[in-house]
Amino acid sequence: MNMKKTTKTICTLIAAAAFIVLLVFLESNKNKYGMAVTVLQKGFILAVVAVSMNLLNGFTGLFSLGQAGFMALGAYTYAIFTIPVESRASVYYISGMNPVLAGIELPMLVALVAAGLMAAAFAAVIGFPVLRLKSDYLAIATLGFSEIIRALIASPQMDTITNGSYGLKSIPAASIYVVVGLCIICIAIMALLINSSFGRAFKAIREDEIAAEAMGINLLKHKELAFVISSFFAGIGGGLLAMFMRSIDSSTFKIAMTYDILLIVVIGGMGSITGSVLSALLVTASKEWWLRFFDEPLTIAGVNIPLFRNGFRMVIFSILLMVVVLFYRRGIMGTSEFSWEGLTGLIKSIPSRVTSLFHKKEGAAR
Amino acid sequence: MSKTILKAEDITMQFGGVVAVNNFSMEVHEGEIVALIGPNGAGKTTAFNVITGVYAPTNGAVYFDEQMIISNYPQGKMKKMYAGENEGKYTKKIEKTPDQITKLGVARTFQNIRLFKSLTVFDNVLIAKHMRSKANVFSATFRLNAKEEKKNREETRKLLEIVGLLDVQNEIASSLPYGKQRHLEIARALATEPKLLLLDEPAAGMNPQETDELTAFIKRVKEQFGLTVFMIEHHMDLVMEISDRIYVLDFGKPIASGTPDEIQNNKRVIEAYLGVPEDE
Amino acid sequence: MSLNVFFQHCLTGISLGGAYALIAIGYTMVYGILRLINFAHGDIFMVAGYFMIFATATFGWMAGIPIMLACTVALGVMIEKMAYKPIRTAPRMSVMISAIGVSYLLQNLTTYLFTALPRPYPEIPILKRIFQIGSVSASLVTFLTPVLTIVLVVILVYITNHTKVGMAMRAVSRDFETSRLMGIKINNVISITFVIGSFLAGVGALLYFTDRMSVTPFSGTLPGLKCFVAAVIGGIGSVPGAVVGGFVIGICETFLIALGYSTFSDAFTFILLIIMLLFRPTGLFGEKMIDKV
Amino acid sequence: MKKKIVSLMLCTALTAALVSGCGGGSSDAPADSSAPADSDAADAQDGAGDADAAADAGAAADGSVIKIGVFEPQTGENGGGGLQEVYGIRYANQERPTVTVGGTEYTIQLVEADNKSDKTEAVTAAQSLISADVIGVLGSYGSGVSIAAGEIFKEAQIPAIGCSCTNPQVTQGNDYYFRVCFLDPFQGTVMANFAKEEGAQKAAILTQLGDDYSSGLGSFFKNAFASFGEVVSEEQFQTNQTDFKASLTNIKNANPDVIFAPSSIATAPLIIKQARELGITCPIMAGDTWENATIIENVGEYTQDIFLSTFFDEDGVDEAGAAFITGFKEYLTSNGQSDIIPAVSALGYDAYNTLVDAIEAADSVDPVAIRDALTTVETAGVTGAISFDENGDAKKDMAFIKTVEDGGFKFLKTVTVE
Repeated sequence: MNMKKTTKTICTLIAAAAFIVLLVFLESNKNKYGMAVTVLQKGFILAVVAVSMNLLNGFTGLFSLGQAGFMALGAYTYAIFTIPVESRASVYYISGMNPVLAGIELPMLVALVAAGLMAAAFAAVIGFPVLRLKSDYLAIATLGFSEIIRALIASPQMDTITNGSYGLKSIPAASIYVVVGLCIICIAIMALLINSSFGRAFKAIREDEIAAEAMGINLLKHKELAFVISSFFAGIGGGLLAMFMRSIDSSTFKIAMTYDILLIVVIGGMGSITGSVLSALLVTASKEWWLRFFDEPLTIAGVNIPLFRNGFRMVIFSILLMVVVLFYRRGIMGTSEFSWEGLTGLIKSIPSRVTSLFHKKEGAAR
Repeated sequence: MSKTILKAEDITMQFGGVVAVNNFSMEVHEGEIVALIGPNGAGKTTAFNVITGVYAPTNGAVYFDEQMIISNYPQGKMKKMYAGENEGKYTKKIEKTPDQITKLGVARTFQNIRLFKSLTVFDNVLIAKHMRSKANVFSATFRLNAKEEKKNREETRKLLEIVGLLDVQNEIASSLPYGKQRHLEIARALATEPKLLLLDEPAAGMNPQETDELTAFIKRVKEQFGLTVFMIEHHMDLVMEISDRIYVLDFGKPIASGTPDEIQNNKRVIEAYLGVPEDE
Repeated sequence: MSLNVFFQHCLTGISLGGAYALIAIGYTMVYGILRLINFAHGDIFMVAGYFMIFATATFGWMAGIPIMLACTVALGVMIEKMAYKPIRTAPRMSVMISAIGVSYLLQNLTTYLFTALPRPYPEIPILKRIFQIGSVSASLVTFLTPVLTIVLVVILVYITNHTKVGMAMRAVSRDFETSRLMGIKINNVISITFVIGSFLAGVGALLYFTDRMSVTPFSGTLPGLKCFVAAVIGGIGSVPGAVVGGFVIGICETFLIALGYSTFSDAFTFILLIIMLLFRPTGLFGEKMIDKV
Repeated sequence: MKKKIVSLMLCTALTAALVSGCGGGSSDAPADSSAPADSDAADAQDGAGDADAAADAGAAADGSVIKIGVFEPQTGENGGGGLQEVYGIRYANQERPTVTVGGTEYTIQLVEADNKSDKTEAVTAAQSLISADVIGVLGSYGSGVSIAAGEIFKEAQIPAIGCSCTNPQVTQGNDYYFRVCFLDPFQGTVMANFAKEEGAQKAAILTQLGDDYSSGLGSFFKNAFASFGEVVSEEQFQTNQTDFKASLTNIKNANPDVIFAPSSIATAPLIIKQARELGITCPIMAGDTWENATIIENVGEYTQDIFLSTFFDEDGVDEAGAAFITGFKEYLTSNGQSDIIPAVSALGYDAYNTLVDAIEAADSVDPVAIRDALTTVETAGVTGAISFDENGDAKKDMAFIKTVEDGGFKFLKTVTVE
């Protein structure tokens, strides 16, 4: 079934308009819908990082586990340059701030780009040695680098720059429009890249390195490119996260952060941008919001269900991850992207699918 | 005689103590179809991989279009172990990577088909155009190269039409039947705009009818694109029919070269393939 | 640094290295056969700590040790059957993600069941006796760890090199398909690998936790990663390599902290890994493999 | 095929839940636009699925419930300590379940949100409390998460009272954050003075990297101690590190008179045991976190010479305090805990009462009015009289020094800093 191009454009416009209306509505009723606002922001920020990870893992086939480290670099860069000069003394209350940095305060957007560039620069340096490694070695090496970055940030030697163990606070926030808008721009740029001639080259490397090389694709250059770009956006994601959290410290960017992002990518589907975005929103919302009730004591008809207590939410979540990994390896979207045809096709096919499912059951019963 | 497009000189490839290719030299002239044959394990694929830059040779040099693209001499541990000839003749280490060699105008196919399996037929060919693209990552991302991209897509479509794959352009590569996958692999190689096409056992696993089709196909594209072809092949029918000249390798050593007629009547070649007759 | 302090650091380093070595063997064996970084191995080690706590509480430590080892082995094999076997043919990345998933699950499950508070590890009186040599003092377990490690490794090397099972294991690590054709029961070999790996993790947990005395759900994460690094440094797939790697990491780490660079003790492990991968990707004792085109 | 159905179901779940979830915290809002009307319906169907929403429905029905948020870690690194604080708050709530404002009696309902000792989680956990329409917040154990959530509470103009978060940053520059305990600079000085009184000349400091509590307290101790003695060794360790022998060997070699090792509950027993096994016999001191029964359980035989400063002592209380002690001990045992009252529980209890006193004083359920009342409120707490200075910190000039004896913490002396 083919939809007309105009129909699709109209659908997209309507969806975008609906989304903006939703945002405006939520923002103007912030006190009532605070949770939705928070989850939406965090979801979009994680979506940026998830897509950046997908760019490496899903599209270029490089299994990298360094995302948290690059986020840390971005977050700290953004924070250091945007904390208002007047509150710096109280933030660096133990050892004071490096006099060179103390006077520099950058506008938000500039600081955000600086955050991305910082992460990208670091990625460029470590990329050349690390990207020669094959699959699992690469994973461990990037994981290692991410831990090294974290150790550096927390070290007492860096006290006057990163405030070492004490973390940074008083980071200026931005409105939800800015955060979500920036996230969408970042994701859009990555989507454009993936659909460009370079994106095709990345996919070629994922499919078959030797054949890609025989097609004249310089492996190291393209891997490095993917790695640097991915880190750039991870850095921006980190900056946005700092903006969202208002205070950060090195323990925010532990290995668990990388695993959380990986979980989002896997559930969304390796190699699908819309999958990652959808899954980032879905995972964040359920983890932080809808599934919170798993952690609270549940009483049904006067009987206390003993399973429901603190920590149960995360157990459910890990089981969910295993189910996806083992039985729905393609995740929500597999490698395909969202399209209006796909959606209408899916909706139209529901009745027949339900009946076929029903028939199958019937058949089994007989 | 037309000019030499590919020249391999004294190629020796030694893995540990095993000499896989020993002092192999050959030339391919512009417009020729040259085949490299030999019994199983004779070192054909190794020689082929040296020429395409996948392996660095232990000793020897390769020239393309009169430019030295690969050269090496025994170094390090290999210095003591080296069992080949012409030691000391080469003193430079030049190692162009496969992608650089492709850029110079040498395209290749693989013995066990290596397509971009989960991409469409169209994308498989379009990827080959990336190499010649002038766009950088920014202009490509922000679509500043729309003209070039359009031209590439147009050329890809034309190429697919020529090789007869246009009707399956939106299929996933791995879903094609075996014969078509071979055609696609050759089409993809052609899209890199080569002067020299290297085919690694293109007819492997094909039945006689498919082989005939392939023979005709190679001849056709060779004429149409003005190519020079160098191939490894087992199917003697195909080799004898389309080759201008043939090199024969046995136990890593070149044992004969010449036109198909000469090779067919060469005693050493017959021995290599059939074995040396016992005293009788 | 006086001689006494130096010896005390050496002892600490060797003891830590011994425990690392036992865990590293589990990584190296699984990787050798399945080409899989078993991210959950560190967590199996952690759960072994909890098993010991509950086994001792019910049966006393004498019966507790064999029960703990049996449970750990069962857990290891169960993880293989449930999380790795179904996707053995899937791309390597999926299998690795599955391993990360198992690790995630074990951590969350133990947090849920036992809370994040540290649980005291049962004291085994014999192991905790304190010995004093000059001014160097340490409990028996500190001395015992490296000795036991070496003994177990010698036995293991004997098994892999001189028994039928060991031969099958070596064959499978070379080539899956061919081994199958030779009539080797792949699944059994893999199970045995996990049995041995988990058993050693159990022994490692016993020594490690007796020396460190409490278990939390996150006790296994860092030792796990470090031991994988140890396995890579020794040359993945090589049992003696893993042991050497374990000792190298344990001793280096101790001396780094001793010299006042504790900030970089974890970072150092990874720097060592990266340097190793760049200059000798096959590790100290690994074998080179050539990609076939 | 089936997979596609599953993915479709997940997608619809997202959209549906986004719509219904939006209304989650808002069913008592007037139906001034179309979306809430929709979502109310969704809530009604989905009531069991969303505890907050269910609670809201109840609140809307009789109109005499106010909610106080409990912002504490119940899992993660500080899960243990957080839970003890929660017990104190729950007990206080059980004892004093209502408050009278403007002649109406309101039932106080606690809304608990687990911040998992993690800053990223802290932001959403804080937000979930605000969405649940709390009028005040108690917590959190661990200064880092309190700092992270501080901005959120400030923006939403909801007053928060920290129970045991001792880092100066928590209340600094935040008009909406108060706390009922003393601060780290004070505590560091107290311990340094105590060490001096014990005759210590040389001190060793062992702190956790990347932990603001441990590093901060260590540095305050160092500053105070250096004015009269010598800090002979400073060592750091990584989060999740379990082997401290190398650091301790260095410390042993420096031969200090006292070791100051502020750290989390999880690491404390490890440090103590390993130090003693290495033959270090000097006193080991730490801050308030160490007053926790699990440390005694874990440390086994090595209970000698452990000193810590804390907020509360069972013997140093008045009559009201005595009632609390007997009552709370029962409460603890009925919850399967040991009957040693952790100081943080007492602080939780005090924080709750302070907040309720402020609500009474303000005679209003408006969060801003309650905040204003907090600046002047005076409460007689079990940990001492509580009133706040201009920073929002409790004016406390006394700390209790305790030591471990007979399987419990024994009060030793009080130390004041002028």
